[in-house]
Formats: sequence, C-alpha cells, structure tokens
Amino acid sequence: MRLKVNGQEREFENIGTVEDLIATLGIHRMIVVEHNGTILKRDRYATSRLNEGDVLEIVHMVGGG
Amino acid sequence: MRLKVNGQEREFENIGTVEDLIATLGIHRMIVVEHNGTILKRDRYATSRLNEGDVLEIVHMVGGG
Amino acid sequence: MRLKVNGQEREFENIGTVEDLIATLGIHRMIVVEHNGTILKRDRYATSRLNEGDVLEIVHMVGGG
Amino acid sequence: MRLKVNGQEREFENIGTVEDLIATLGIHRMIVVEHNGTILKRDRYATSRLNEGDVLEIVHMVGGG
Amino acid sequence: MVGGQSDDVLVIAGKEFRSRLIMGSGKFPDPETMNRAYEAAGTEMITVALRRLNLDDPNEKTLLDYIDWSRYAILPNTAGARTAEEAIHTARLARAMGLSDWIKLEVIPDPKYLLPDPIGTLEAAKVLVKEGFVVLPYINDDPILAKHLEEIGCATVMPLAAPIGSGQGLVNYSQIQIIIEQANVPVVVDAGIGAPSDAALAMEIGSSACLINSAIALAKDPVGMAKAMAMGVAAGREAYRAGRMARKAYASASSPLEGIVGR
Amino acid sequence: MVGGQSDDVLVIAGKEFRSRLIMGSGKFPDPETMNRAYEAAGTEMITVALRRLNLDDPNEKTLLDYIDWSRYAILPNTAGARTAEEAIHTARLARAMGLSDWIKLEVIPDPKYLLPDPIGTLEAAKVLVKEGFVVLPYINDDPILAKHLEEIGCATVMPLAAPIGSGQGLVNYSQIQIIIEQANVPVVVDAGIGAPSDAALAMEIGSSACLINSAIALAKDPVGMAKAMAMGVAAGREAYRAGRMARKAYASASSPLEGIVGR
Amino acid sequence: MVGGQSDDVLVIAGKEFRSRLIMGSGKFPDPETMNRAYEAAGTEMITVALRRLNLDDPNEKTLLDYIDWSRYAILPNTAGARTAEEAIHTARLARAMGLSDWIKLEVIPDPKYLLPDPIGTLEAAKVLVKEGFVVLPYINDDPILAKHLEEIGCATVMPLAAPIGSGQGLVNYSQIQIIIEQANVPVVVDAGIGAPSDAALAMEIGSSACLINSAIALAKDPVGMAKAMAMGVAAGREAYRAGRMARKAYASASSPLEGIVGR
Amino acid sequence: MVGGQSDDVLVIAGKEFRSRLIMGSGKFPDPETMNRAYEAAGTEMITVALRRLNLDDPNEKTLLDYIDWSRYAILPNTAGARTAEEAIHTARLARAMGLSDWIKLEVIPDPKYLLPDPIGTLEAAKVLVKEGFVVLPYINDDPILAKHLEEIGCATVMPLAAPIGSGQGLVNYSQIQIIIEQANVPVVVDAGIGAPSDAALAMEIGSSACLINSAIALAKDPVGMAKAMAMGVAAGREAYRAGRMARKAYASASSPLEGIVGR
Repeated sequence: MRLKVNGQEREFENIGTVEDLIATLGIHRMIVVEHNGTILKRDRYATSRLNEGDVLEIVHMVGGG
Repeated sequence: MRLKVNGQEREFENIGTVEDLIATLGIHRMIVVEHNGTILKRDRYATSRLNEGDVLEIVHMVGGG
Repeated sequence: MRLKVNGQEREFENIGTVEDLIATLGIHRMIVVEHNGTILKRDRYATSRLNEGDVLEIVHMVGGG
Repeated sequence: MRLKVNGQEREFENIGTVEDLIATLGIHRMIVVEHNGTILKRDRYATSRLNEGDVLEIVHMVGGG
Repeated sequence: MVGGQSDDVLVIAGKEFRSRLIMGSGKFPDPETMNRAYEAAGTEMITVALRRLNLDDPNEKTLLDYIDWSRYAILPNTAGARTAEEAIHTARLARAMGLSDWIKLEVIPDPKYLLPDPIGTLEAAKVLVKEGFVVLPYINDDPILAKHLEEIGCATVMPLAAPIGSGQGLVNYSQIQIIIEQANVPVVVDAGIGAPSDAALAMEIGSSACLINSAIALAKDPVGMAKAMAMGVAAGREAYRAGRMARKAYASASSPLEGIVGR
Repeated sequence: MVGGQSDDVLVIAGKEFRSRLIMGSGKFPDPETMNRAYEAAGTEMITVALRRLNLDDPNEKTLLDYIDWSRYAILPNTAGARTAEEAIHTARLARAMGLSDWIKLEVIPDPKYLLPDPIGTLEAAKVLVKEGFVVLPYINDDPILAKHLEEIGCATVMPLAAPIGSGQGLVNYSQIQIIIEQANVPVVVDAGIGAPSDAALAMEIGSSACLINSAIALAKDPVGMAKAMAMGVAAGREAYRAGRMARKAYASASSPLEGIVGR
Repeated sequence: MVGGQSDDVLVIAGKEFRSRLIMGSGKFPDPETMNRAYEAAGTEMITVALRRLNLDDPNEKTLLDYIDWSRYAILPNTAGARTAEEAIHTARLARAMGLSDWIKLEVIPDPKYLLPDPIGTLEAAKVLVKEGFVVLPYINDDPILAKHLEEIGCATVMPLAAPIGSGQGLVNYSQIQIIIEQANVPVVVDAGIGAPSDAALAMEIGSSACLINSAIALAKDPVGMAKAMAMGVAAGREAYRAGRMARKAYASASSPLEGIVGR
Repeated sequence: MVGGQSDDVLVIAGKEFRSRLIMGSGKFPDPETMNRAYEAAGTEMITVALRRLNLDDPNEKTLLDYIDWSRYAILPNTAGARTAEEAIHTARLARAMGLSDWIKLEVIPDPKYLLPDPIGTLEAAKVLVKEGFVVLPYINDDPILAKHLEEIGCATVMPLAAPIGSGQGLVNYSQIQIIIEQANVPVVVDAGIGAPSDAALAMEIGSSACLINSAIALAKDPVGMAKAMAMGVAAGREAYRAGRMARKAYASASSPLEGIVGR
C-alpha cells in the first residue's frame, strides 16, 4: 500500500491500521499522528484503517525557542 | 423643519433642498455635503430634497499633518 | 586667646595646648587636627602649644560617594 | 661630506652651504629646512655652511586631515 | 528654496516630485509664516485634514485659504478616524472635494501616543485601493505590515519615526531600515522627526521622502526651520546617493603615516 | 556651493568664515576629485600635514600642488606628533613655510584609536600660544580640559565626535554638549563624523563648525558627499538658529482635535 | 539557582511562577549543558518546537529526551508557521501531545528577520483562544496590536526586543515601554536579548518576564550565561520594585557640599 | 547578600575582594536603611568624605557612626577639592585618621557637572603615589589620561559612566571600552550608574567593579535597590566570564528549519 508519510511517498506491506504503521516504522516515543488531516487520539490508532494514498503526519517535540 | 447638521439638531424654515440649506447658512466656500449618508456632487444640491429629521454633514479642509 | 578654628575666628580662655582646645570644645569622636598647616598625630595634642592667631582645622569622616 | 638628511646618512660632494645641498638634491618646491635643529629662513640658505655630520630636515606640506 | 539634483526624481503613483520633503499645514502660527515656510523649503506636496464646517461662522478663513493650490499637490488625510470605517468615510468625503484622489490613510484608536492600528489600516487600505484611491498609509515600524500594504496596492508606506508631534527623532531606526530594504514602493518617514539631523538620517538609510509638520510649525522660527529641514532632507538624500564610508571600530589616520618629522 | 545665511559669520581668531565646514586634504582618490569636492562644499579652510620630503623624488606632485591656495585658508596640523615636544617642533616648521601661523594641534601617542593626550596637548598649547600661534587644539570630550585650553588662549577647542576616520558619528554627544555650554571660543567638532546627519546634529547642539576629512574623501562619490556634508552642516546651523521644538514624551496631533466628522 | 523575592509571583493564565526567565531549548551544544543551564537559571518554563519525525531514525534521541518534564512547564511554539492556518495546525498538533494546552504563537512569513505577521497572528490567536488554548503571541513592538490581542483573550503579549537570535538587545525599547504602560496582561520580552544588561533593562521598565534562547545556548559557557541571565532578570525586577532614582540632566554631589576643608 | 563566584576575586593593590560593588555612604535616608543596604548588597568597601567638624555640636552622630568598620574596607575620598593642592591636603588629613592609606582621588573644579580635572588629577596622583598612598583616581572617559595614571602607579582608574548623581547610565560607553582594553590595572566605573542594567553593562564590557552611591541611596527602597545593583554587577561579571554571543545584523531561528509540518 502506498502512503504519504511526512511528505514522502512510501510503500508499506501488511499493514491495515495506524497502529500497524507505527509498529512497522518501529517508533517508540511520544508522537502525534495526523491521518488525512485529522489528529488522532492515541486510543484510535488501532481502529484507524489505512487506505491506498492516505496522507499521514507523524510529529514530535524538538528543541526550539 | 428639524435637521441634524454636523451633529447638532437645528430648526430651519423655508428650505426645501440642500441648495436652500447652504444659502440659508450663508456658506461661500469649498465644501462637501453628505445627506443621509450619501455624498452629494455639487450639481445635485438643487435637486436633493430635505425632509424632517434628515442628517447632514458639511465638511471642509483645514490645516493638518 | 583668639584662634581661627574651621574657618571661624573664636575666643578661647584658659587653654594652652591642642589637647586643651579639644577638651574645651567637648569633642569625643575620631578626628584629625591640623595646626597651622601641620597635621598632628594624636600623641602630639598635649605638647602642641597654641598661640594667639593660630589656625586650626578639625575634621572628621562623613557620608560621601 | 657625510650628512644626515631626513633621517638617512648620505654622502655629498662639492657642497658648502644649504643652498648647494638643495641644488644638488634638485628640489624645486616650497620646503622648510632645519639645520642642526635650527629652522632656516629662506634667505639664510646661502650663508648656512654645512659641516661633516650635520643633521638636516627638509619638509613640505602633504594632504592631511 | 532648497533644490535636489535635477536628475533625482521621486515618483509616487506616477507623479514626479523634485522635493522630498512633504509638509503638513497644522499648528502654524499664521498664514504668512506658513506660506514663507513652504517657499523656503521648496516643498511640492502639503497635507490637509477634513473637518466639519463651523456653522456659526462658516466663511471664517482657515490657514488653507491662504495657500496657492496651483503650486502644491494636496494630500488630504483621514486624521481623526479611529476605525477603518471612519477612515474610509473621511477618505470619500475628501475625494468629493474634487481636489485629489490621494489619501494619507490614518487609523488611530489611541489618543495618547497616536499610534496607528495595523488591522484597521490594512482593512481600510484594501477598500480604498479598490475604490481607486492613491493610498499612502501611515504605519508603525512593522516590516510585515508594510509588505501587506504594498501587496494590496498602496502607493507608499509611511512608517513613523516616533510618535506624532513628539520630535523624538528616528527612534524606530532599526525596523525602518528593514522596511526600506524590503520595499518596492517609496518609503516616506512620517511623524516624530524633530530636527534636520533626524531627517538626514532617515534619507541616508534610503527613505524616499520625509513628511514633517510639528517640527517646522512649532519651531521658534518656522521659516528658518523649513529651510533647515529641506537642507537636511537634501543632504541625506545626496549622501545616500554618494555612498557613505563604512563605519570602523578603530581609528584610521587622515594624515600620512610615513615621513613623520624627526622620527 | 552650499552657502550659509549671509549674516551668520563664524569668527576664529578675528578671521571671518561664511562656511562652517573645514575640510581635510588626506585620502582623496585624485586631485580633480578633491578640488571639485572643495568647490561643491564651498569650504574656506583646508587642513594639511607636514612631512619629510622624499629625497628620491623631491618634485613629485602631491595633492596639495593642485589646490589654488588663493581661495582657501590653510590650516597645518601637527599630525604624527606623539609628544608636546614633537608637536611644538612640527608647528614651528609649519609656520616657517610662511603660509600661516595657525596650527591644528594634535598630540597623539596612541596609534590604534588616535586619541589625543590631554597633558601633552595643554603643555604644547601653552608654548605655542606664547610663541604667537593661533592654536586650534584637537581634544577628547573633556569639558575641563577644554576650559583650560580656552583660558590659556586657544582660538577654538576641537573635540572629537568619535575616533579619527571611524565614521561612527557623534558618539561623544553628551560631553560635547557640556563643552559647548561652557565655551567662550568656537567649538569645532573634529573627527568621527560619518554622514551629514552627524554633522547636522553637531551643529544643532551649537557647535560652531565641523572638520571633516575621511567621510568625504572615502565616500564612493566624494564630490557628492562634500556637497551633502556642507548641506548637513548648513541645515544643522540653520536649525540651531531657528530654535527646534521641544522633545515630548507623548504624541501631539498635527490635525485639529475638534470637528471630527461623524462623531 | 537564582531566586526572586518569595512574595513576588508572576501569574500567567492562573499559573504561578517564581522565576521570570523563560528559556528555549534550541541550539544547545549538548543535553548535559542544557540541563545544567536550566538548573543554574532556576527556570520554570521551557519552550519547545514541533517537527516531523525523522522516519529513517525514529527513536533518535533529541535534546528534549533528556529534560525532566516533571520539573518544568512546557511551552510548545508554532515556529515554522508562515500563515495563521499553519500556526493553528501546529498548535493543534502540539496540544494533541497531551503535555500542555499553552501555545507560543508565532506566525512568521519572513526568513531573514523572522518578524511576525500582525494580521496572521491576530487571526490565529482568535481561533486558538476560542478553541481553549492559552495563547502567548510573539509580536513586533506594536502597542495597538498588543491591545487587540489582549482584548481577544491572549494570556500575555510577547514583543520582540530585536530580531530572533540577533542578540542586539532592547532595540525596540521605546514602544515596548508603551506596550507595558497599556497592558493588563503580562508582557514578556521575547527574542533579541543578548546579555544580562538587556534582560535587566527589560525588567526595569516593567516587563513581567523575559524569554531567552540563543543568548544562553550560544554563549561560550551556556551554564554561566544562564545564571547570569537569571541574575539580570532578577536584578531588573528587583530594581523595578525598588523604584529607581530619576535621571537628571546635571550632576548632584554624593558628598556633602558644606564643611569643605580649607575653604 | 549576593555573592560572586568563589574563584573570581578582584584584587586592588594586593587586597582581595569578592564583591565587585563598591558603595558610597552619602544621601541615605537613615543609618538603619544604609546598613541594611550594605548587607543586602554584600559590599566590602565603602567610600566616605572628610569634612570640618561642626563645632556647635561636635559629637552629633553621623551616618558613619553606625557602620561596623570591622566588616568593610574604608575608602576616603577627596570630594570638595577643586585643585590638586586641595586634594593632596584632603588626602593627607584622611590618612591621618589612621583608618586607611587608600584614597579616592577627586579633583573637581566644576560644580554643575562635577567633572574631574585631568591635569589636576594627574598632578595630585603623582604626589600622593610618591607619599605612599594607594590612589584610585576618578576620571573622565579619557583613555590616554587613564594610561598616564596607570604609568605613574595608580592602583585603579575610575572613569565616570555619566555625571555624578545623574543616573544617566553608561553614557561614556564607547571610550570606557577603550580604557578597559588598554588597562593593566582594575577599571572601576564610578558615577552615573542609575539602574542594574547600567551596572551589568559596565561589567559585561570588562570593568572590574562599579562604585555606586546615588542610585542606591535615592531609590524609593534603597535596600531593594542595593540588592538589585549587586545582582546586576554579578550578572554582568558572570556574563563577561561566560562569553556573550556575537551580535548579528540578521535574525537566526531558535527552532530547527527542517521538518516543518505540512511543508
């Protein structure tokens, strides 16, 4: 399945939900996920189904002023 | 007839148009007249009829910075 | 005996030395005394004889910046 | 004859006076000459005799602020 | 009169000016002094305000009745307007005078520092530009606002040097420099100039013109000060064109370092 | 040329000047530019330095050979002198040129900031005044030193605006004001001026003249800058005479507060 | 740590702070230095930014992973947003982190001077206040804009002292004073502070706090500078409360004028 | 009390100080306030003046009678002296008190601006140094004079920030920087400081200490201001040691430029 994550088109296999995507990417930190323009609460990762061409933003906090 | 001219209520007699008003006030200088919110061209003074309670602004240029 | 002390002419009686003068003036604080332009050490007050018209400065420390 | 002119030791031949020196140096401009620490008026160039080891300053005006 | 270089022309909305000093008409002691000040300065544009006629003495002369308007471009302002709406209203009345469709746009909610409202000014400028006015907005020292106003079609931007009538000089120097660096329309420094040195400095950093009222009208000798300001503006402009030397942290001798006597 | 008021004359040691801009002759790119700069500025006095003749090319032309000295007063300086003794020596040589008994006195021990020595300057001034020189001492911004120099008979005092050739402007503003307030001889601001706004400011606070070299000679266009500086000096002088408005902490409207439309 | 007076509390949106120094978390050389700087300063609130996760190394540690967030309030910013829309988007993402509903609102279209957009900032602030955010907007030195932001419910206004990261100090001094005079919410000076003297000055004129990042993180010794800045802020605050003496045009002796020896 | 770094010691004439704030003892409202101010500031050296005893009430207490002199070094001044002679006389009387052979040398002919005489100061310093005094001369912002004083053996140089008691701040900033750059003895900024930001700035540019009287004694709350000044001095010193960031003409983002959301 082709997804646009953080501005880049990427191919993913065997993933159905946002939770799957995060597991596949191996992310173990505090993040926020936006799925097709909707910010997801943590408890909705497992139920948010991904479809071909979906757009995701995965953001985190960094140092800033 | 009671008119509100430059913010003041005033009683006028024997006037029917803006031209009459200007004559009655004895104004002989470059001015702009606004009648009930509409700015009048000079050539419409004679045809602009006044009614009880009309609001008029008569303005001119002064020194400013 | 007429002395000039701190810029003022004053008459003193029964004094022979700087020590007498200080006693007469009733001074009980840390001061410096200059006698006719010579600064006196503390131990010379008793031996410094005064004469008519002598000039004395008696100074002390005050608040300053 | 060895002279020190403007800080440099130089050898000159066949010169007896300051006037000779100026001619030998080929100077044709407004200058001031100092001879062994004495500033010379223009009319004394011809009579000021030079001796071995004399010190001369020859100065002129330049641009400055 | 104090003239500029013949080849150095200020162009605002297609109109050419030789003088880079725009003058106000408020606060002068009397009409003769005012007219002599205009003449001494060689100004070409004069600001005026719009006010209600005094109905008790409608033909009373004002300073403006003494100005020969064939000689000067007239620049009406919207002074007194506290909101975009009031400013638009005043601008329309001013245009109806038939003297000019130029407007010095002022939207000033605050009576103490007379500082302009960035929001109201942009809002009014949008409307007035669409209605065909040549809009010269009076603004605070905000480079981003200046850019917005330029983009919607204002003819100039006019940042304040310091509060109106304060004579404090180029207090907002730093950000006016940024406004100038980023502008594609003339930048006119308006308000706060107190002396020719302020005007010269404004021009040296690349302003296109200065608008001055109080500092001239309230000088002990307004005619002398008008001339002084015109010279200051011209001096600063000339220096801008001549290219000033760089500032240096250390000294650098004016006289040669070689050939020093006796060394 | 930029002229001053015909009735406003600067007098130094009994000599009258209409121009209040004294110019240097160092660092100009070429003689033509220099002469055109003098003309553009309308200056009446030019400083020069004294140096050893280059014996290898004694008739080599210098910038000064191109100046028409019938038009300008010449003011030799003692630049290069590090001590009172050296300065006195240089002054005597300069006078022996026969062109002038005026001397711009500089005693400068320090090569980095070129700041004058107050002790050496006063010492040299005492000797030179006694020898009949007209002494114009270059000093730091020290009002008490200025008073001493005035009391021993100097013709002016010339405080520095900022280090020579730095173009930093009126850095020493505050104490130069005090010098002016207390002086009975002309105060000439010398060194550090970088632009006409600096020169105008110096004159607005009551300086009698400015001495400028680097900021003109090192401008991209020295002729244009000479004119600009002359205008800046004239503007500041005119403003000083015209009496500037007071600075105010708050704003003060230029347009009337009464009769505002629609209120 | 440098403490303030125990009875002098800063309140923003109901939350109390003893420290009036808010610190950034950008540009520090390493996490240890950063944490020691926070400790040395005794800060209580730290700003952070929001960025896309690097998918190629998603668990890479950032500076923030080393901060003990139980000790500091977190203040996410919208840095990177060029428009109101982008800023609103970033703010919502930041809140979804679950750490804070406070937001330092930055709408910055310009990459060179990083100056905020007054129009976009007000627009975004309106939306975010309505959505329940505690909004701390970063603004230019515009008192009227500050008033608008206060009126629509912002928790503070945060005018810039000078461009972000420039270290130029309180360049916008004059209008920040006006902002403070007119504000009913805390005024936090944000951006441009370069040294403790700048921070002290900001506090002396009545600012409620300072937000500092570059000047600490880029100092040779960030820990020492953090302490210095905290002392500067505390010194300025203390002086504001203690009531400074009036500035005088003339001198006034510290030592008594009477009883001078020998006179 | 506000302490400095334990390893950062000020040494004057071989004597060590931890505090870099020297305080005056004039103009305080009462002895309790003065003593609490000294304590709050942690000062270690206090200046005093010498005056004729009032013979009509010779044992009247003065502020100084309330100071515990075992805790503070005493620094008598020569305030009131108009000439070198008077200053030498006062210094000798002060030493005869037996409390100290240190002397703050002031030679001040001018009552309005209280500016020191460079000539008289150098003259008096020469004599006093020869007589074995530890001489701390009060001077104007003249780097060459400072060098002379150092060369003849003064223990410090003490340039004025602004006229005594004026509270104008570091008006003479530029030349004090040069004095510091060239000095091999401690530079103490004396007179004119009005607020902690001034004191911090003086220290940031490398001054060794500040001497403050009026700005503390005349504050509404002298104890609070004493503490504020001590923090300002410490902040500036700490910043000087920590190495401030460079000033930049342009902005530089605090938050990362990469990974911006949605771009």
